[in-house]
Amino acid sequence: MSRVASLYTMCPDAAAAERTVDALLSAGARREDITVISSEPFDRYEFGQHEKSRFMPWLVVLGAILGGTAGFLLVSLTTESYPIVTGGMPITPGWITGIITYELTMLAAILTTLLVLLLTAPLFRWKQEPYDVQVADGKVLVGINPQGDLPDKVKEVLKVCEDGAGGGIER
Amino acid sequence: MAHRWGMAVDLDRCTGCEACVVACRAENNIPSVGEDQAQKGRAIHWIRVERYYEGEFPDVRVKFQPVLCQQCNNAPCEPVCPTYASYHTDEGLNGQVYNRCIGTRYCANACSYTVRFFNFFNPAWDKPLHLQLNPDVSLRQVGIMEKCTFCVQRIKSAEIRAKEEKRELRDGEPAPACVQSCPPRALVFGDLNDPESEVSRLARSRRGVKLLGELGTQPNVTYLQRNEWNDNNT
Amino acid sequence: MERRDFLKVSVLTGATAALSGCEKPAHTLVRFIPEEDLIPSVATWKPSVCTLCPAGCGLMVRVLPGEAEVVRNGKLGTIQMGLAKKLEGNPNHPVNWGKLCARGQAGLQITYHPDRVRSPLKRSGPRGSGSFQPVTWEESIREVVSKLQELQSQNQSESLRFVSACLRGQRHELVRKFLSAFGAPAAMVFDPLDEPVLRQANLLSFGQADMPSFDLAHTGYVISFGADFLGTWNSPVAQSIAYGEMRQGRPGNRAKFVQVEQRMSQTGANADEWIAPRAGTEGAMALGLAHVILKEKLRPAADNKATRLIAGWSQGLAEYSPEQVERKTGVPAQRIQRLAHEMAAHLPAVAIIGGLPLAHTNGLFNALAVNALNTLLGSVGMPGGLFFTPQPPSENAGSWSSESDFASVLLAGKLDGTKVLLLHNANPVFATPAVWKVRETLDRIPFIVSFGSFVDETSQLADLILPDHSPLESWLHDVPKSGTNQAVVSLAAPAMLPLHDTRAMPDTLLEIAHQIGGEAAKALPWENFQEMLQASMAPLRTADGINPPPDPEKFWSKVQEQGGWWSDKVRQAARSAIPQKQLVTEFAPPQFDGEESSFPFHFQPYVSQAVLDGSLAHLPWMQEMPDALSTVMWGTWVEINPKTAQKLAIEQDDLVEVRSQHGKLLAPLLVSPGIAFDVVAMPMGQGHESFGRYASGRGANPMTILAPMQVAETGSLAWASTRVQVSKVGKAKLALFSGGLFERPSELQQR
Amino acid sequence: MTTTPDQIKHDLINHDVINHDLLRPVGQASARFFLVVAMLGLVVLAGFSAWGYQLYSGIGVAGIRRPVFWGFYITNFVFWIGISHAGTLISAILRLANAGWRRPVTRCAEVITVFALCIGAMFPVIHLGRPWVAFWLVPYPNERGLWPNYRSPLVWDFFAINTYLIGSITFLILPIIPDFALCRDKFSGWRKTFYGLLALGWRGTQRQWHRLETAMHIMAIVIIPVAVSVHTIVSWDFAMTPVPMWHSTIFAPYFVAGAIFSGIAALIVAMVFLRRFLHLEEYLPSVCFENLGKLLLLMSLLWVYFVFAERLTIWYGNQPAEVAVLWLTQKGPYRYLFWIMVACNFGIPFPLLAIKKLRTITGTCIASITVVVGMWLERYLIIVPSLSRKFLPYAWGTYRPTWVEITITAATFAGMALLYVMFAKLVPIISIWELKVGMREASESMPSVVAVSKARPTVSERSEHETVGFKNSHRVGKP
Repeated sequence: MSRVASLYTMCPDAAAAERTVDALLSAGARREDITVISSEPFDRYEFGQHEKSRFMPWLVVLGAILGGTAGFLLVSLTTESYPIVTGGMPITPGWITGIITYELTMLAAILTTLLVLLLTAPLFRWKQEPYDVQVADGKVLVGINPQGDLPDKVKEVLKVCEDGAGGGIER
Repeated sequence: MAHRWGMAVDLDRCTGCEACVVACRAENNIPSVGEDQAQKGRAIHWIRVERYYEGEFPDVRVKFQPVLCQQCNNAPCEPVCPTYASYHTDEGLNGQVYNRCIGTRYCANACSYTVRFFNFFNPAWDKPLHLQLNPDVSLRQVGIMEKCTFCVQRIKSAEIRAKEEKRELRDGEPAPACVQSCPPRALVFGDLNDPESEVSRLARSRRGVKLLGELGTQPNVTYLQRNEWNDNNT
Repeated sequence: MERRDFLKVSVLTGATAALSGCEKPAHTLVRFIPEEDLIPSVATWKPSVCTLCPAGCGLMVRVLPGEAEVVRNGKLGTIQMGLAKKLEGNPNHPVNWGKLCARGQAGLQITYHPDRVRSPLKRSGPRGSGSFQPVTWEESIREVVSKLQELQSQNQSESLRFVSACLRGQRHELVRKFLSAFGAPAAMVFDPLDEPVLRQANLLSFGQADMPSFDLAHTGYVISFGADFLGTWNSPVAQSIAYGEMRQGRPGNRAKFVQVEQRMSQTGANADEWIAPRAGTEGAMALGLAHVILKEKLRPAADNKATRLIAGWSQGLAEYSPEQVERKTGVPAQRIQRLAHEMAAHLPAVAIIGGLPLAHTNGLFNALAVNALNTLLGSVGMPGGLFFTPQPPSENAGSWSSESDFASVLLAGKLDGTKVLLLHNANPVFATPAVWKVRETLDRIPFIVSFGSFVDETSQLADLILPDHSPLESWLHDVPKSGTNQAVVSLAAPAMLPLHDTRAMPDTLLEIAHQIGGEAAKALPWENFQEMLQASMAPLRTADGINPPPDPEKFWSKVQEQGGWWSDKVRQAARSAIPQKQLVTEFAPPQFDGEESSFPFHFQPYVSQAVLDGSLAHLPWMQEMPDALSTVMWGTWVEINPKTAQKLAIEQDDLVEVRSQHGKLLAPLLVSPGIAFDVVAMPMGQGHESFGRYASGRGANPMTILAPMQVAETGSLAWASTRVQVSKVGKAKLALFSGGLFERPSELQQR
Repeated sequence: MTTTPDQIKHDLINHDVINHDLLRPVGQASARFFLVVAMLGLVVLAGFSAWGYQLYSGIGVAGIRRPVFWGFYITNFVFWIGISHAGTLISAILRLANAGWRRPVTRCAEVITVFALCIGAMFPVIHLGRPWVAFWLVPYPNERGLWPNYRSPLVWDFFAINTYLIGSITFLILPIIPDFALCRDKFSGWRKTFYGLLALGWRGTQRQWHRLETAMHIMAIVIIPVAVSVHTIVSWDFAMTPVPMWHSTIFAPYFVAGAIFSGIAALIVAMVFLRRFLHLEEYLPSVCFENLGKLLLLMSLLWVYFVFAERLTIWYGNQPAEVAVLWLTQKGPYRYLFWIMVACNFGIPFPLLAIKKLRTITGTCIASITVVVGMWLERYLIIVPSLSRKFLPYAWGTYRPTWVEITITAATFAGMALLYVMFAKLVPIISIWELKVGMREASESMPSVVAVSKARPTVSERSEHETVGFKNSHRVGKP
């Protein structure tokens, strides 16, 4: 479908942004179309709450378990993979296996965390719209990438809360 | 039956003559490090004759105690080596694979008997002294740990000879250089798995103790304590 | 880099083959025809004889094929040849039964020593400058011959002198024949390891001018006066073997061993009881023991040659009651009582004397006293006692006379007027007191020829060096005078081909004799030494050897493969005493050089466990072998009691100056618990000016500061009768192998 | 001068000010900066050439000898790994505890961790006899047909340190991303592109923020046990061997405590220098030093407790070999070093940190410097005396470092400083966004001040929005 220009406005702070978002919603915009961009996290505000991830810790736990298994296999399999002469000495007693397993569990947990973050944030998506460098000055950008047609009401809202301090309609 | 090589050291026979020390150098291509390095405590002697004074003049006595690798059954040096350079052979020796050694010197720290030696530099022999080198024993490069092997090359050649002649090894047939040379026969070598071998008999002797036995390293070397002379022991 | 390459290659392909590789490009190398019947990497064992000390142990040499750089008729090249790899004892040899001491094993390094004289050398600079140039054998021998013929033509044959270490067997025979045929005086013996005093004493007491042997394996009680018989003295390997038996060879019967000395030697360290009497009073102590035994009739009173030498013996040694002896020796009377009783209660008991007690001005008395004690104990010629090694029928015992002692000749000034001096295995310049001025004396000799393999201090003065083969490259023949109860003739063919352009001294001497012609040539008809040996062995075939083969050739080869001939008859009692000049001795306090007030310490040099009198200082293995007691490597030290050190406010690793009336030396201080308060001890053998790269300029030489004191009656050097003072001059660093002195150090000792 | 929280908030509420202040060091480089870099660089260069010399001529040019086979190198290894426990561990704990004063501190700390780890991890390689085959420790299928010996604590080290290193780097990088984005937006020219790349396309959408915060939370939880395991395993390098005074169960907690101890000290020192040279007086207020100082005091007491417990047990047990080592350090040649160590780790810091008057920035700084010295000595005194007095007195020995070891050691300190300076030049050394959050949250819990700030002319005409805004936020009713 043809992509309608994404619109955004710059709010002076989170409170304003919050209000704007509310207005947009009441104007019939879909929550998932709305993007709020800020130079700091606002976890006390309504907007963005739905972005919080409940699954991330569980993915990490899963990764950790996989890592632990890998560690255990590494130790136990490699001891068999080469029949080294030890005159009957133990090669990997339980304690040792435990230590290696532990370290690899932790390593896997760390790597999963990193991976999940990079994939779901998501990062590595350069030049995405909308964005505005004023964010760096503490302004909060409230934008909307409409799927399909954009109700005029929404445009109105953006107009209303426009304060001339940058932003506005693209194209 | 697998062998378990062991040694008995009779402290009552040992005279501190150092024959074993030189025999070991000659057999195992042990480099001479020279005065400067020797001063730094880097001289290499796989076997040494420890000397301990007892009492003060005029009532002085001395105890000589030859110390070589004890070939522990429960060796502290083995587990700590990250690359299996020091490992346990099937004949109960603490093997040292020079090519595997990366020189962490961890084994030397772990060894309670301080019988492991390190090559701080590449060894050198002024020509033609190199002609004396024993081709049966590989030379050790810089950065490598080395230690007493119970002259494994002599053991092996004895085993080969026995095989050629289609017979069992005779007791005392494989003898490390130190044992071979020891004039008062203070050192006795043999198979501890053969209860009849001389070394087994000595190891069972009442005078027998293990060096630092309290550490639980279970050495294959037994020390026979020195007797005290008393009038009625004739 | 060369070293790296060397290691790479040699690790791959075994050491011996490696070296030609990195020497120089192979194509420029001359390759000589390989030695015959070499089986690659298969070791053969060849018998040989150890020549490093008078013990004369039998060797087995492990020979492996390898590639070596050699010189053949002046050309350098490589050859595949059998190379000696290791020395072990000859298992069948009656002296050492397969065992070998540290020094004997290090003998291997003489052959391969980098600083060996590789060809005849002619002096090119002023004497003593040590600058020589190589010459051919032909011209060098021609030169010697012309000199000698010159002497003969001027009827100055007697101005040819020959000095060497103790020669034995056919080498001795050869030299003797040569000199007598030439008309020169008998060879002079210079050998710091020799015990002229003891041999003199034995001649007087037992009519045998030889070193004694001891049946320690069967003895019940040993008292040794200063003899380091487990370390360096007499026949150490044989004595050590027996010692092992004496300790643990007889279940339930462990002999007692008492050592009497002022500085604990390696031997003393093994004693059950260690006694330190005043220096030089050992004889008095021995007689004190005898006194108690006689007085209390613990043994039947002995009356024989040996005892008659001792004044007042027949009167029961009234002068030597324990109390009087205590005053002389400082050993408590009760202790002497106790020892005497123990001794008599644990027969067979034997008394040994050697080393320092013989090096006092009253050394001869000390020796005679101990000999007398032995006869009283009834140990002479008895099992578990003292005996003399039987000599093979073929050899003439070669009786010893003080005439042939270098020291007495020198001090008698008989060395002046010598025109030509032949030098073999002796280094008098190094091992004599500076005050003897040996160097200066030798300097006055117009022509000196050395057969040395190394340019040592004495060979440095030589005009011509005709390098001998190393022992392993030579035909060897030896007749042990002690250490066994069988008659032994050790004989060995060369274990390997010579590495350098050298010649065996006997062959050179024969060559010279032949070229001189006349008497000398007649006396020495043999083409080479081998022939002479073969001839000398022939009579033994009929003697009671070990199943001697009938056919001479077989016998000859059997003797070679066995490493010699030995009788199967064992032990023979000491011969009955031959009357000697009458001499009755009594205890005379030892004389010392230097006032006690200004020179408070007895200076006691002793034979080094590693380098002996210095003749082995050039061997790296010996230099790096830790001394058993001090654990010092690569150097000398001055030994002193901790308490004395405290008094002098000096400590370990201080550099101290030891000063006698005749010189001073500098050496690091070693604090050792096993030494008397008034004694300063120091090992011989270091302090070489010129003796190869490993020995030169290392440590200090105690002999240099000795006073020219002589042992009464024998005239040989009393090297224990110098007094010295000690003072700190700086800091030094000993190369010690040991850390702590004590096995269970107290908190104090751990500092 | 110290600044009260209110003043800070007042200044920092203004994004321009905070951006300007904190981006300034990143922005320009003064001549002094290059001078410092050059000097430090020289020392580091000397260190590398010393190492090169050692590689060429053999490990023998170092002072190690029999029986003291480990010396300066392993001391440095333990020391630097210890220092690395500053950052990650501390900042993780503070994050979880959500201590407000941590915000300006965390990054300084995490940077120390990463660099100290890199330096520390070099030493096992430097000390090897054959460094060129160091990679044989890595478990990978090889033609030697040989896997590492998992029983060796050195192999545990390999795993633990790598895990910790990866973890710490992640832990450091994640919160930097938004600041990279800030730099991207604030700078122009090549810097813009440079930071643009580093920012990984960060925009600051709510999803990104939430994901980031969750990730940081998880990391904080994971990294703490890792950090603990690392120094535990380092301590086991010693405790696993039957060496007098090494073979002890107290070592694991002893080392971990010591590590945190030295870590905090290093952190304080670093912060003091940053504060001074980057003029961050307002952003690194004395309260940080105050609190860190208290933490340091706690660790100092803990350290004394451990040392006493360890030594009392040895003394009372009175086993010959162990008391030999004990007396060597207490009364023997090492006694001076020992008492210097005690002075540095307790004698001097305790009064400085315990007495409130003295617990100033200067006070904590001095205390921290002595602690760093003292902890290095502690590692030296753990390693060398034990090795020089093992069971057989005949084999006792000594140890003297050579110029090679000393040079390399000096180079590591210079290297640390160098890396730190460079980093501070490339990255805002204080986490800007976290600071902003902190300030905003503080302000929102203080309406009066907010009112003041809102009364700025630039935004005054939007007053009704404000009220709505407040109303909304109240309606949303987030705590």
